[in-house]
Amino acid sequence: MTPPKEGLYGRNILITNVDKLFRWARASSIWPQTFGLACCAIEMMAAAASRFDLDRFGVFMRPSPRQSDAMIISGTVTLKMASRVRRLYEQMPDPKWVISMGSCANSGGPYWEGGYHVLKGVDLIIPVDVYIPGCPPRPEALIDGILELQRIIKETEHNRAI
Amino acid sequence: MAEMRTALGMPITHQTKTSKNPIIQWILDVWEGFYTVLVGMGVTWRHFFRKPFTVQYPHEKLNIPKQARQRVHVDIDLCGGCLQCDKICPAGIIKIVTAKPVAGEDLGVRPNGKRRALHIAEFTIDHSKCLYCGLCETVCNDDAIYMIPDFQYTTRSLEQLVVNYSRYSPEERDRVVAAAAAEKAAKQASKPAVPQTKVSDPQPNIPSPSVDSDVFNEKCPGPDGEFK
Amino acid sequence: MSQFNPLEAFNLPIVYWQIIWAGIIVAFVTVFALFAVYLERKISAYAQDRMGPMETGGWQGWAQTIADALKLLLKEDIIPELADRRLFKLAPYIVFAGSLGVMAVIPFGVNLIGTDLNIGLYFILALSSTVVIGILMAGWASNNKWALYGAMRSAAQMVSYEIPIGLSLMLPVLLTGSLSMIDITNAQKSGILADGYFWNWYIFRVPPFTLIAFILYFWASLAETNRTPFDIPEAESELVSGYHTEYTGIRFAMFFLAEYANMFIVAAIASVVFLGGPLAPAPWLNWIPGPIWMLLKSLVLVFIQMWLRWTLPRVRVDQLMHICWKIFLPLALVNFIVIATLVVLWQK
Amino acid sequence: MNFQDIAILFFGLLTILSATFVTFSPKILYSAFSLLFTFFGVAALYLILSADFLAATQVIVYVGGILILIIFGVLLTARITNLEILEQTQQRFIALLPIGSIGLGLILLILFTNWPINLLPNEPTTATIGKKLILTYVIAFEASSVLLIAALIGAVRLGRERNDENVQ
Repeated sequence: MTPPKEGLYGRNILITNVDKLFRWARASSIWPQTFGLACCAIEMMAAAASRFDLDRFGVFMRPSPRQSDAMIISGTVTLKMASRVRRLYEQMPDPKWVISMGSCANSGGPYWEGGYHVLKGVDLIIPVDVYIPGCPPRPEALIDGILELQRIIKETEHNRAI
Repeated sequence: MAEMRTALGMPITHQTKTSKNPIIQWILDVWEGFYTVLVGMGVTWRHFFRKPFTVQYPHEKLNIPKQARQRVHVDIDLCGGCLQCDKICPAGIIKIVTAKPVAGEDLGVRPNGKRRALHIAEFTIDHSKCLYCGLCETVCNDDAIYMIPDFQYTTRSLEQLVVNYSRYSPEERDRVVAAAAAEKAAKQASKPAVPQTKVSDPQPNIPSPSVDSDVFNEKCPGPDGEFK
Repeated sequence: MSQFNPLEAFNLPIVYWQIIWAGIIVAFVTVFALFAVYLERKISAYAQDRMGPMETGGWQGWAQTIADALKLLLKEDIIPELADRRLFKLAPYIVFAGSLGVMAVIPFGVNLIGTDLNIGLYFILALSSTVVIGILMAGWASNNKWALYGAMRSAAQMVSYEIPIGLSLMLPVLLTGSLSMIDITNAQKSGILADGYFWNWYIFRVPPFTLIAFILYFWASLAETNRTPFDIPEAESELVSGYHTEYTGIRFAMFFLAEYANMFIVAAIASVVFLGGPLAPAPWLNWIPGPIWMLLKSLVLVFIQMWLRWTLPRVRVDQLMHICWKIFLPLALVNFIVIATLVVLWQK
Repeated sequence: MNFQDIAILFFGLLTILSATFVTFSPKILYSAFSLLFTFFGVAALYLILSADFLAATQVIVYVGGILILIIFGVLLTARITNLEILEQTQQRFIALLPIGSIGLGLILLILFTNWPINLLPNEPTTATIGKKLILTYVIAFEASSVLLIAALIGAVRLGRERNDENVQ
């Protein structure tokens, strides 16, 4: 059994400090995609607008998945949209994160049992890092989720695909 | 432009000049384009010195209105176990397991003065599916389930969003439920068989009195068209 | 006036000096781009009553763009499978090289210049046209319809707007009688009334005409740098993000860098050619060295670019072409003819 | 071998290699893009030979104008991605005649011309060119501008919206 690549050199001052700097850079500039699905997207826009201003945390929307780090699944993921969500996720460069915003994205929401057309939770198709409950969540809740994501990025020893 | 402003009852601040000579008209157009850009820049300039509108969220917070529906909270001491919230929940995310106390067991009095008649063995709410409609709050007889203005409960896994509000641990729940079932079975065994048939005979013809709960518990067809 | 001549001061052969200057320019462009992105985010925020970056690095989020740059360098580098790999890799370098090359002839002080070509202004016009090739290359190589649309729009726009730019830049050349940037700077020292004052700058020299030329140049340069209101090649709401839709990480950072370098370059050209470049506005301000005046003037123009960006909406493609061919071109031509006539009469 | 010689060799090689690539590249777009390097190489050679105005004109006209037009033409052509250019020549012997004679002429020209060894001092040429164009060669200059005006008018005539009445 081969040891994991990041464990090769053990913990030393140089690697850990550089790694800490990298994690700080990644956590401080999360660029999500301009990608909204349903009513939660309205709250996402509100969070980016003047009152709550996501730009304060270095979060600003990029139109192209190639240039974004995070994906905010804001709204009901229908089965038709699921393949597109998956595709957009795959188009993002590593390291990448996913924020699931609102009940529908978390677990299908009100459609979790009877909805014949709704994906029962976006974590069935892509790995989700942060779940924000709410229907829809307040803009503050989204900011809270982003702060939580920053904590995750800073805590994780080596982020995916360095 | 001018007509629109008059129709809206706004004062006309800038009137477009027109001329019949095309060259003069061209010069007027160019000037107007330039001038209106300056006006727009003036508006932006005023905004530069306006106090920002932003609420810096983690450091300062907005007051959330009282009637805001942000999170379901259960005051389990008040709950009487009537199952109304479970029956009305449109998403069907409340799971309540109640058990009758065994004979001689006294559960005491709830804070609102009513006697506690049932063990609330389990009271689970799946917050990840909640749609914050507030119906449970409306139907609750004891004001035990209500909305609180708390929205900071972002989690890293869905399991953390499934909250059991009951004070009973899983072992206690199993014990209480088993005890109640055992007592019920014992009671049924001790009762004479005649009254039971009396009740069960006319049942198929009489519609169920509890229509509400049936409507809300009705299942939708699944993806393959069958009823689950 | 800064009469410091680094060549004489260190007694270096000119080739060494040019290599050192190239290094300085690359470093300057990088630092400037980081600063300009931060400035743009703050300005956009205050134009919209927001705060802009506040959290990263402490005070007013000063480390925001550093984190952004570091993160972009660490991102995965994706080349789409169906893209033309060679051209895809080459394009950012051509765009960046075109932008950097222009910096060689921009004077930062009266003697502080990479190389004082006697065709300076013409050289700038020539080199800035190569950026279009890089953009077209990026758009084609990405194999993406948005990128191709963006590249085509960008090329059409930049080729059209080079004509009013060239015609308005020719006015100071006519007045100076030289294309060299140093000569143009020095010619603005004296002229009407007292020497060394700001009314000798070309923007105020022949009152309405040079001012119009300056405004024309400034507006056309917005189109040349693909900024709002002429940002239709990168229109986020129509084309995803134009010719760099498919670019990730470090290659995208190079496009970004080139864009902000271009912003600085057009501002620097305008300040040298119309605003006296490194000259102080009055003789009693001469103790402040030339490079500081130059940077100050350029930064004010960069600020106006950003101010305009957050004021105006985007124009349509046909409106863009209408503005260029039916308004800017006639105005620039009339300007040019009037000034040429005046110069001929003056010399007689 | 001084700095100038190295530069001449480098840019000469760049020009020739990229020009070869233009000719032999199987993809038409690669040919178009490698023209960029050919034009730049030629401009650099002009610059080394102290023809600075000519160098800048080379870049502004060929790179900024003609090359972009060529690339536009290539990009706007339908079904360009899988286009295969016919590389092998059809009538070699007929083609050899003009090419051979031109090549021979060039070689003879190179061999029998008395090339001045001393390079001219690096003088600005812009003013000289301007004066020559306006004074000595004014007829040629004006004739070329008339040609350009004619071309512009023709282009406007062709590109104009056509009314059905006017066509007949």
